[in-house]
Amino acid sequence: QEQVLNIYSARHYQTDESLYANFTKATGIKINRLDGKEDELLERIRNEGANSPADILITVDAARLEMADSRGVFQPIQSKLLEARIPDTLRTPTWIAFSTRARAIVYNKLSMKKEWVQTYEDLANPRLKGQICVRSGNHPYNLSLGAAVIHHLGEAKAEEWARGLVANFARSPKGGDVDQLKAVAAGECSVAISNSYYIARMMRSSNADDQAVMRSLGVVWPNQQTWGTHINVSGAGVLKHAPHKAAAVKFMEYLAGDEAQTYFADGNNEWPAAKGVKPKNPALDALGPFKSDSLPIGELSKGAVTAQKVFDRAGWK
Amino acid sequence: MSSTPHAKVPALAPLEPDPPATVTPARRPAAPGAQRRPGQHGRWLLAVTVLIALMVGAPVLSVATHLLSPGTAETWRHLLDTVLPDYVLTTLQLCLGVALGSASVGVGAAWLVTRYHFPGRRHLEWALVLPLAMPAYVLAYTYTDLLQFVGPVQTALRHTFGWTRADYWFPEVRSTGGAVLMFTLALYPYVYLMARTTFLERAAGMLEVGRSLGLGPWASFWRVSLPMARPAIAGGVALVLMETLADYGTVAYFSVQTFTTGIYRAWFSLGDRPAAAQLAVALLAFVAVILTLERASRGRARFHDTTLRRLTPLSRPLRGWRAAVLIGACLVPLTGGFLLPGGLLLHMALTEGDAQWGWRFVELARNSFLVAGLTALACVALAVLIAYAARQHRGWLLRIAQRIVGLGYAVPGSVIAVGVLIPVARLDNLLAELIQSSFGWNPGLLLTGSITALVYACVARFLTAAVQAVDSGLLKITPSMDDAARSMGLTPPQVLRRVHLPLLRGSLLTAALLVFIDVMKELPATLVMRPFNFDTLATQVYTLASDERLAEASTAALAIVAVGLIPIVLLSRQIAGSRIGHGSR
Amino acid sequence: MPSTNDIWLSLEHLSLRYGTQTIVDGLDLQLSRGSIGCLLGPSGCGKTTVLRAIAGFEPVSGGQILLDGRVVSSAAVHVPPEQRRIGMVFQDYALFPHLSVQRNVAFGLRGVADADLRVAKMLATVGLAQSGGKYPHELSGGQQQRVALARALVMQPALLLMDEPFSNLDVELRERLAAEVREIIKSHGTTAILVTHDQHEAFAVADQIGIMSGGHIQQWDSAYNLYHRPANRLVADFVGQGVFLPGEVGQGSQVWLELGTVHSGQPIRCTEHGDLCASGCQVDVLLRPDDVVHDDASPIQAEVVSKAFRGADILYTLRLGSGALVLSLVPSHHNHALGERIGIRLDLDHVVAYKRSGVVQGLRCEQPA
Amino acid sequence: MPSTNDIWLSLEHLSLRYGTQTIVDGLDLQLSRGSIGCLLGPSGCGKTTVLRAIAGFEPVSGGQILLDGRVVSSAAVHVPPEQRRIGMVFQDYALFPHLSVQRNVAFGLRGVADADLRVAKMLATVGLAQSGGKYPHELSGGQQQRVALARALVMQPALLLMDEPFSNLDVELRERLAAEVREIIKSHGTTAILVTHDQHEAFAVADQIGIMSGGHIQQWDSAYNLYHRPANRLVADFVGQGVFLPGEVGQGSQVWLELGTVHSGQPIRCTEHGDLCASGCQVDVLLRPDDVVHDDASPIQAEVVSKAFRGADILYTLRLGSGALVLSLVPSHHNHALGERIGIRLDLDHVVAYKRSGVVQGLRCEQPA
Ligand SMILES: Nc1ncnc2c1ncn2[C@@H]1O[C@H](COP(=O)(O)OP(=O)(O)OP(=O)(O)O)[C@@H](O)[C@H]1O
Ligand SMILES: Nc1ncnc2c1ncn2[C@@H]1O[C@H](COP(=O)(O)OP(=O)(O)OP(=O)(O)O)[C@@H](O)[C@H]1O
Ligand SMILES: [Fe+3]
Ligand SMILES: [Mg+2]
Ligand SMILES: [Mg+2]
Repeated sequence: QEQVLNIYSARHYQTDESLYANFTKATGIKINRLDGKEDELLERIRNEGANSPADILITVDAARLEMADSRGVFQPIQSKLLEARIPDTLRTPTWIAFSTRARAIVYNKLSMKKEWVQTYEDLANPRLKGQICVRSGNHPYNLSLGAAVIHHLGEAKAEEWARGLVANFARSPKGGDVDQLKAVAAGECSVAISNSYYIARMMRSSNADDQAVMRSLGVVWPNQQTWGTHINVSGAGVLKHAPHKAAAVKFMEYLAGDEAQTYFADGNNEWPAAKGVKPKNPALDALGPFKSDSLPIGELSKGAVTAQKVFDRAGWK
Repeated sequence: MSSTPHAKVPALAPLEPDPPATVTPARRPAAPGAQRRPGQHGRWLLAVTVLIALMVGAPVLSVATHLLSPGTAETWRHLLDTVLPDYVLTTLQLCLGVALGSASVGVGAAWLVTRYHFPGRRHLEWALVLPLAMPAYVLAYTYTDLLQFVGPVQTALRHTFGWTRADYWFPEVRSTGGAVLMFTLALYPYVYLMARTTFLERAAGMLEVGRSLGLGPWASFWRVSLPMARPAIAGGVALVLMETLADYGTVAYFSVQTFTTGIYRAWFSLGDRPAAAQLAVALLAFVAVILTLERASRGRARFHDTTLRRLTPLSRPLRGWRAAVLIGACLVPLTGGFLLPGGLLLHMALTEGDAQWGWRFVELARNSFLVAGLTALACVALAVLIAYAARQHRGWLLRIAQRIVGLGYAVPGSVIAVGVLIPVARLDNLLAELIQSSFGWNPGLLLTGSITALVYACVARFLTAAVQAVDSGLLKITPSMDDAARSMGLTPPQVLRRVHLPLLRGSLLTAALLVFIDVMKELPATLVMRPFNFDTLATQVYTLASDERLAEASTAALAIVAVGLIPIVLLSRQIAGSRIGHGSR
Repeated sequence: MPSTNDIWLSLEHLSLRYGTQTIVDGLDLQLSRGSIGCLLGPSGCGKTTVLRAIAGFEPVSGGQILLDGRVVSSAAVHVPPEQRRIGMVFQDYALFPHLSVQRNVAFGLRGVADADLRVAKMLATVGLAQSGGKYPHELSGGQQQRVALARALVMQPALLLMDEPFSNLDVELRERLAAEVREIIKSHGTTAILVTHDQHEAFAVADQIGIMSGGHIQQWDSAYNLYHRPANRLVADFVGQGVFLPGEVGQGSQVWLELGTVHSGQPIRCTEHGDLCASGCQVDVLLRPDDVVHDDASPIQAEVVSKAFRGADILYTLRLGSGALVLSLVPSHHNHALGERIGIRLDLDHVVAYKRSGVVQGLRCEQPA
Repeated sequence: MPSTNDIWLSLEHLSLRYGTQTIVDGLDLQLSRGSIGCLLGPSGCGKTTVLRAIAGFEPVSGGQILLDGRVVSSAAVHVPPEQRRIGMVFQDYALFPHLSVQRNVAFGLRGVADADLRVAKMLATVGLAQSGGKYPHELSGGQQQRVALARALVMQPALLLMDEPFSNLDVELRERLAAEVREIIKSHGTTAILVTHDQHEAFAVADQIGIMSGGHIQQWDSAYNLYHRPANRLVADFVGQGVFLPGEVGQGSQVWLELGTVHSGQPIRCTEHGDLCASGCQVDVLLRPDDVVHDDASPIQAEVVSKAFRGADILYTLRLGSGALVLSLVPSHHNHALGERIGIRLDLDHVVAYKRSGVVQGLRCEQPA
């Protein structure tokens, strides 16, 4: 019988496709994929129940992975290989992170002083009034950041911070991270928050407009002096009723391998999760090393819902 | 004044033909085939229709089962205290704006092309449907790209005049007003299609009456055509509104926060699915109330054409500036909804389009076509059955059933998708167990594993569009035509086949067109319900757009438009050709 | 009187309602096989409603309808229209707009071998042989009506219901068609009901005529009897033309009128129940226009109040000395001016009289809203 | 003939087409202010089409239409319908299905101060005072027709076009309404055209009547003249009843017929152009039913071929010895059986004769498809 592996994935970067192809080439296991949104895929898995064909769920937000776990859809995986390669902070018994991305501050080199935007907290400073562009508050990227802030500052302080931030908005939140980068470059605002891989992608772009955008921008890794830059992950877990568990574990191990790690992260300009893997990515190199938040990544989920409520109260649309 | 009854004994005539009136009729044998009302077909139809309504309504009902879920109070309180009032207000603004916008554009355009004779009218008549092929979220992307601060228009202004941000005001696309504009441009064809059919087929003869009573063309429009077309226009506007309410892609992109945002917030951000379902039910209740009010306010009025000559009188041929004004008026929505964004997409696709453009797109288009085609067929068939049953049998049961079927359209796609998942997955598991226990072999999930579930989800979501189109088409068939056919020995199903279907041809094609295009553009349900490795054009757009690769998404978006154009062009010619008396004008 | 087993259609104590409003109330009617009945009655009195109930389009709220001895409609039973073999010509024609004339007429003949021939013959009969290819909206009102008629006739139904089938035709065509329809019906042994407003048409086509009013049939009789022996005042008033002139019953079978004394061959019956009238009884006597004859030699003079040209005759409305009005039909070369006084005399060979009542009311059928 | 500056409506050499088919061809008609004209003609001959052209709904393919001396329709000019102040009662009623009866009638009265009152009065006139709140589909055919009439009348238009406004009403109501409509029209000085199939109605209501056939008007005249002095054989045949009996012109103004010799007071004109007829000329003489009198004493016997009861009279169709058929109107107590031979004699006071032609054809208006 033909060996197959069924993946439900909320990570759909086109660059990942050759990765899957390589796996099939290497193992003879055919991959079936279903791309969707985290929460809906989760609903599908839950409703399909014991007969679900899905083996693996991949997502790009630690909070979602945690939530899936709390709903009991994953099963624990024992793999010496995974334990050896993926650091403890990027791993739980049921799911594993394969790459990381950071939430950076970007500023316009002409209109903003670098010193004013060294921390996330700085962004709430009234002197930045009317200067900040950011995407909407209910996006997982921001909720995850909010969860981290709540973890480090406490809910009350975090709400105060959110209010300050909202007061500094140049415009009501709209668009994605790339839109924020372009807005800063064009002068609609001076500061923005963006995921690292968008910045890297722009840096590597051959498009002249993108180059021009990047020339006018500066990137800050926030909170280097304190709790570190907030990071999130892409990760996956093996599902409880996975019909092809062996293949699933094999795939997880494949993802943790050197070649896959390089590719998996590099394709989307992220940092590999596995220890000791060094991607050859000029953009990431240019962005340099930084101190990331050491908060275990699984903890984030606890703060996400609170973060939403805090943002709602603060008026972050 | 009724005459007073008189005794029936003759004054003079000794010959009395009448038998004495028997107060209690003698018992006589009933004729074979005799039956209690409402008759065999009536009951059969009723049963089938209610069954279909239940099937199609199952997702809505399964959402509604959360109505009484406990433990949602906190989420409700949080939402009510913080964002919900705002959302409701925005939603109302949005609805009002879109309703007014799409009604005036749709009705206006329909009026111009059916009433006035100007150069290019025949082409414009079908071209005005084109924006239907343009998904609202794609319009949103392209207009944002064009008009935002960093877009070419504002950049050019800044460069030309040396302005900076503080020096000038420019309307913000990504705002409630912008959303109203997007929805109006993308959705007015619903109203246009419905109104046009009506103007062509029903309101025609009545116009003359208005004019013989001293009304000018303009007044006749307001006082005759518009009221006569009311059910159709109301149907079109209802579709537009439901689509607006159900939309998330566009409003999320614009960060315009509507009631749907609230539903998603409760579900995704606050992780409270029961609360989300309750919010969805509140939304449905709102829609249901509006629809019911509209129905109720019609009272006993009817909307059949009461004339026997039903050719639309066109104005005399117009030339010169009058013609120019009319052409211009028709070109505005066409350009805004299709030509301009289509051109921008084309430009984007050519300069920085999808790197994977190629054979893969043939497969994507094929998949899109398959689902859209199957759904359109199913919807039209079901819509005919439902509309026809409602005509035969005017009971409360059917009315409620019909209403439930109609609501799927107003439910945000993800919510209905989950609503679909619940019953389908349950059925699927049941099937699997059944086969397992009787054959000892587990087939896996048959429905969710194939496109069956996806088509079902789309039918549940889009059946209303077909029902509305068929419903307004049925209005032109007077009840006495049914009677005439039956007096010639036709059973109700035969009447359906030989009288209704031919007369409904235009409406059926319209229904098929609406559903087809809707499914082509549909995203949330497709995303969750599809089987493995089944990508469509819409999911391709989503994949790229969610990774903020809008320029690359343009290729797939353009493909959606292109594939959508095929049926539009084919069908609008058919529709034009299906009007009664076509060719004899 | 047809023998009971010859009866094809029988309405027994039929009641019909729209919503809460009762339109037909305890109507009885029997029609024997192969005969043609006619319903006459004021506009809005329920004629169409009765036809629709017979055809099976309206539910029955009381009583029953029997076809060939079998119940087809009652409160409990309802045979669907298509199983009744009843053809109907609709008052509003109800043509199929998407079918040509030819195909409209052929509509019910699916699968019949000689359909084309029958359709062609029928179209020729109604004078539309040339118009088979046209669509209904390309026809004049009368042409549409004829298509409706042809469509029902061609089916050769067992029972044919015709609701005003000739109302939009010119006299000549109407008379020709009425005669041909009668012949077709008779030759096929079809039973038929005709609804019409044209009394001459009813007289010419029908074997029996029912005057409908107040929800039931006032008199079901031959044309002759309706005209000459109206069962009650309502019928007398409705059928034909005429006025009631006050009179007093005298000795024997005499009645004294302003216009002179009339002698009836038989005793005067003057209530609607047929009671004999005693001498001295106050009555109203029905005077038809042809009962009042213009005679220059007559001592009785009346003033011309209005006149209507009728072709061969002029119908004069004349005012008597007392102020009472009478109608008189006078050959049209006697053209008198309004206001002129002309001599008249009675020429009455059959007295129809009713006991005087306060208000004299014609048949009207408007229901309160 | 009205003086030219009194003329309100004038159709001059009007031609109308549907597609390539010419329906009306060089029609002339003039109507003076305040008078009522009537169009009579076979079904399908273009009466409705003419009304529609006058109202402004059909373009004119030739000739012109003038209202009060102003061209409103011609090949070059087209005044829109709403500017013509023309009211129309449509043959198919065309009621607004979404409006109640009251609002249908009030439709054209927007902004008129006493609209409600006028509507109420008009509804009472047409006998629908109680039905104002009903919707058209809740009315009987005749009731709908009356709403259509009321809706046009209440507007008090300058020119009123009525297309078969009474066709679905019972005789009594029809006569009452016709009289009232005439009165309303006359009292408002409205000019009106009535299309009807009922000749008595035309005679009663119209000041002048046009017989339409072959795309134009055959005779435009008073009722009396149409009946007694038909301009041509077509008109003679169409108006009233009658047959043509062959005869030969004798000395002076005599005509020999099978039924005897008739003496015309004036010379016989026997072609349609009014040429005098020489002695020995073969003619067809028009015999109305009242020209043939039943007389038991008469030596001339004829066989009863068919008979139609008409109320006061019976219309007999009689076969003469030669096989020719004549009509005779006989008081209805003379009830003769089919096949019986009865005595008849001629009682003709005015001879209408036409030169004999091969085929005698009535008015028909079917167009080739
Ligand atoms: N659908 C309906 N709802 C309520 N009332 C109705 C409906 N149809 C008819 N009526 C009423 O029932 C009565 C009888 O109507 P019907 O059509 O049977 O009359 P009719 O005798 O055929 O009259 P006409 O000669 O004018 O056609 C009328 O008063 C009419 O107003
Ligand atoms: N839209 C049309 N297209 C083609 N021919 C038409 C159209 N309307 C009417 N006709 C034809 O024109 C002729 C005249 O029609 P019109 O309606 O004027 O007749 P009419 O005199 O009113 O007849 P009726 O007394 O039957 O109502 C008819 O032969 C009809 O078939
Ligand atoms: Fe991202
Ligand atoms: Mg009727
Ligand atoms: Mg006509």
